[in-house]
Amino acid sequence: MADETHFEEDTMSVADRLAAEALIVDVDGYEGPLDLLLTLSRTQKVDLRKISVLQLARQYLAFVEKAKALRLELAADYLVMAAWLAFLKSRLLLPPDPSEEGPSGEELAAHLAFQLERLQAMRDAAARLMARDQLGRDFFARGQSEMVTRVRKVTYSATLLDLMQGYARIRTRDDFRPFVMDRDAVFTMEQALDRMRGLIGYAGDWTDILSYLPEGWETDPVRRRSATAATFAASLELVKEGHLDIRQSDAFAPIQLRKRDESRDGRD
Amino acid sequence: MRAVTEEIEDKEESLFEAPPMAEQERMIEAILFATVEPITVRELEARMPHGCDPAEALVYLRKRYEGRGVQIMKVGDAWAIRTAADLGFLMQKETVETRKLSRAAIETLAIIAYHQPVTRAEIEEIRGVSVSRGTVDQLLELEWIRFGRRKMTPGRPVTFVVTQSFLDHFGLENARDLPGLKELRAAGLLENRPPIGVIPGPESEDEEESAEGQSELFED
Amino acid sequence: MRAVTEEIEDKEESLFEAPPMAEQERMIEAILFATVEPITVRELEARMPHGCDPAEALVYLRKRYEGRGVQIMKVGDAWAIRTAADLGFLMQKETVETRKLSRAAIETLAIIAYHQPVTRAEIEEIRGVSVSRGTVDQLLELEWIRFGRRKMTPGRPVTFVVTQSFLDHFGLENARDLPGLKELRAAGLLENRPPIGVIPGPESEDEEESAEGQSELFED
Repeated sequence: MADETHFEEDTMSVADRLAAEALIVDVDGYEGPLDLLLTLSRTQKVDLRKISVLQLARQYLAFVEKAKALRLELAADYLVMAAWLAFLKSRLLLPPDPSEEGPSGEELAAHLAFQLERLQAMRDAAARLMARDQLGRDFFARGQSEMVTRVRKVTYSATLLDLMQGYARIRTRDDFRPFVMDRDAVFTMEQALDRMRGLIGYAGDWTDILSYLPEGWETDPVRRRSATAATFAASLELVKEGHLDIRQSDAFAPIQLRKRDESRDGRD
Repeated sequence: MRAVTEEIEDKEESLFEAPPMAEQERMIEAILFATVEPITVRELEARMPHGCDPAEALVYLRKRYEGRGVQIMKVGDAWAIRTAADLGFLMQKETVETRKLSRAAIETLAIIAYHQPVTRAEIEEIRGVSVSRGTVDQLLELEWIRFGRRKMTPGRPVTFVVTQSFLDHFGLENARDLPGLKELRAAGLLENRPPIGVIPGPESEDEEESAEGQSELFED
Repeated sequence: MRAVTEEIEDKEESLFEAPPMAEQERMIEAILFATVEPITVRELEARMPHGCDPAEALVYLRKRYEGRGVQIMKVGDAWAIRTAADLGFLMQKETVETRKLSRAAIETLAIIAYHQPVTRAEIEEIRGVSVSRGTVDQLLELEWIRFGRRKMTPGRPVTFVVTQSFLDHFGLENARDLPGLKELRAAGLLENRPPIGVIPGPESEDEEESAEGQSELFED
């Protein structure tokens, strides 16, 4: 007997919990706080125009409390609405402060009621719209069109959607351009090597490395930097290969190059 | 002088020769039967011999088909023949399975139809949630909505309106024939009442983007 | 014995309930209109409520359409609605073949619409490829673009603008009603990213065209 009572109590609490959880889990089913408010307002069983916003605010806050108790994470906009409704509740309960600016509690409540009524009206309208006879379901268009003689004339068509997508494609190309080096401002070491090999034959005496920069690369800072680096790297390569001598008298002093003269070897 | 009047004469001649109304009715009947898409009076006029009055002939033709198995239907400023809705049960074979619209899409469609021209922000204000991309995309793809003219409000937002295909699909002559439109208007539910004070609205995912906007696009 | 007669009884019952001939006529009218293929009497019978006599109804329906713009015709052993032979001349426009504009043309058109008045050089700068002569020609021929006034820059290049026909075709009141980038994104139109590896640059389809160029077009 005692066991049975115990069992009964247990089932009750489980059922309660399930009910409470079902309610909460449904939060996901709501499309935002306004939708939830609309659902809650139905429990008042009155015309939406005569709804008690104060009561609704209490219901909503209770709902949010319950969700918190069950440690359910509510999306931020539900909490924002809760805070606002708490504020509205206090405005509706306290006598109006004449010095306070902005809309009164009644005005805010009236607008909320209007929003709910309007949302409900749009839902009803949507339902009526979808309940209408629909083309391809209840009534039908012509099934055959072979009765036309074939006179070929080509016209071109495009929809606004095509046009917009085309434009979007161009305008956002840069957004998803994969990373590539902008080659037009890069002077490669290979290019510098090619150039230097052709020039070093004339470099009998010490010459500033900067005079080897390719034409058109001396003024723009980005191009100049790239060309300088490439020319310097190429020079080192040529030194390594034994075609050039390179020297720098001091830190940050000009770097100078000259052709390596076999006959000069050992004397300098 | 002759050269100048030639064109006028041509016109008069063809006016004179306009086929009798019964014949015009036949022509429209043939054209409408052959065409799947609704066709405007202007297009009819262009296809029929000079001097025809398709608008008048359509009145007769429509009457002729009253109560028949197919109907002459007005779709916006165009016309089409469609089977009578009460015979839909015979057509199961012709039914095309269409993609089910989400509840959000249906509501968004209704809001656009009843409030058009309406901006995205207004739709969001009414629904209390932000409109997802897929929703608008889907409705555009179905060609049930299109972009309308810009609103003369700050930012000049684009608006959405319903299309002729929408009217055709739901068997509406006109967007004014939407069910319950008058009642909703009378009840003030189609007014564009801006939110007052600080009622929280949907968070706009695009808020940061609004600075970018399209001012840059239309600068000149 | 009972089991055997059950079916016969059923049939008799539904025969009794068969819709009136006028209603059967309506049904056939709707079916003939909506079916994709001509339909046989047997198929009609299968579709219509029990007890209907499509063969008889067809006789009446055929009579009803005598001399009209469309006719009930026998095609082999099946039935279909066809335009009256003498009205075939009205059907010519029906056969206009529509083709999608090329991507190059759409992009060029879009740039003109969004940036008008715009010179050819500006279009090329935005698209990143040269604009082929054929593309511009096609858009001019479609009467979607026209020459605007010359730019007051060196060379006084001509500009392009969109036409009223363009606005009509795309259902716009004004080129300014075109949605901006932000709105395109909101509508989900900017989500299709090109596959990785597609490096923007001159498209191959246009590359060969670029040599030809359209300088001749603009010479004057």
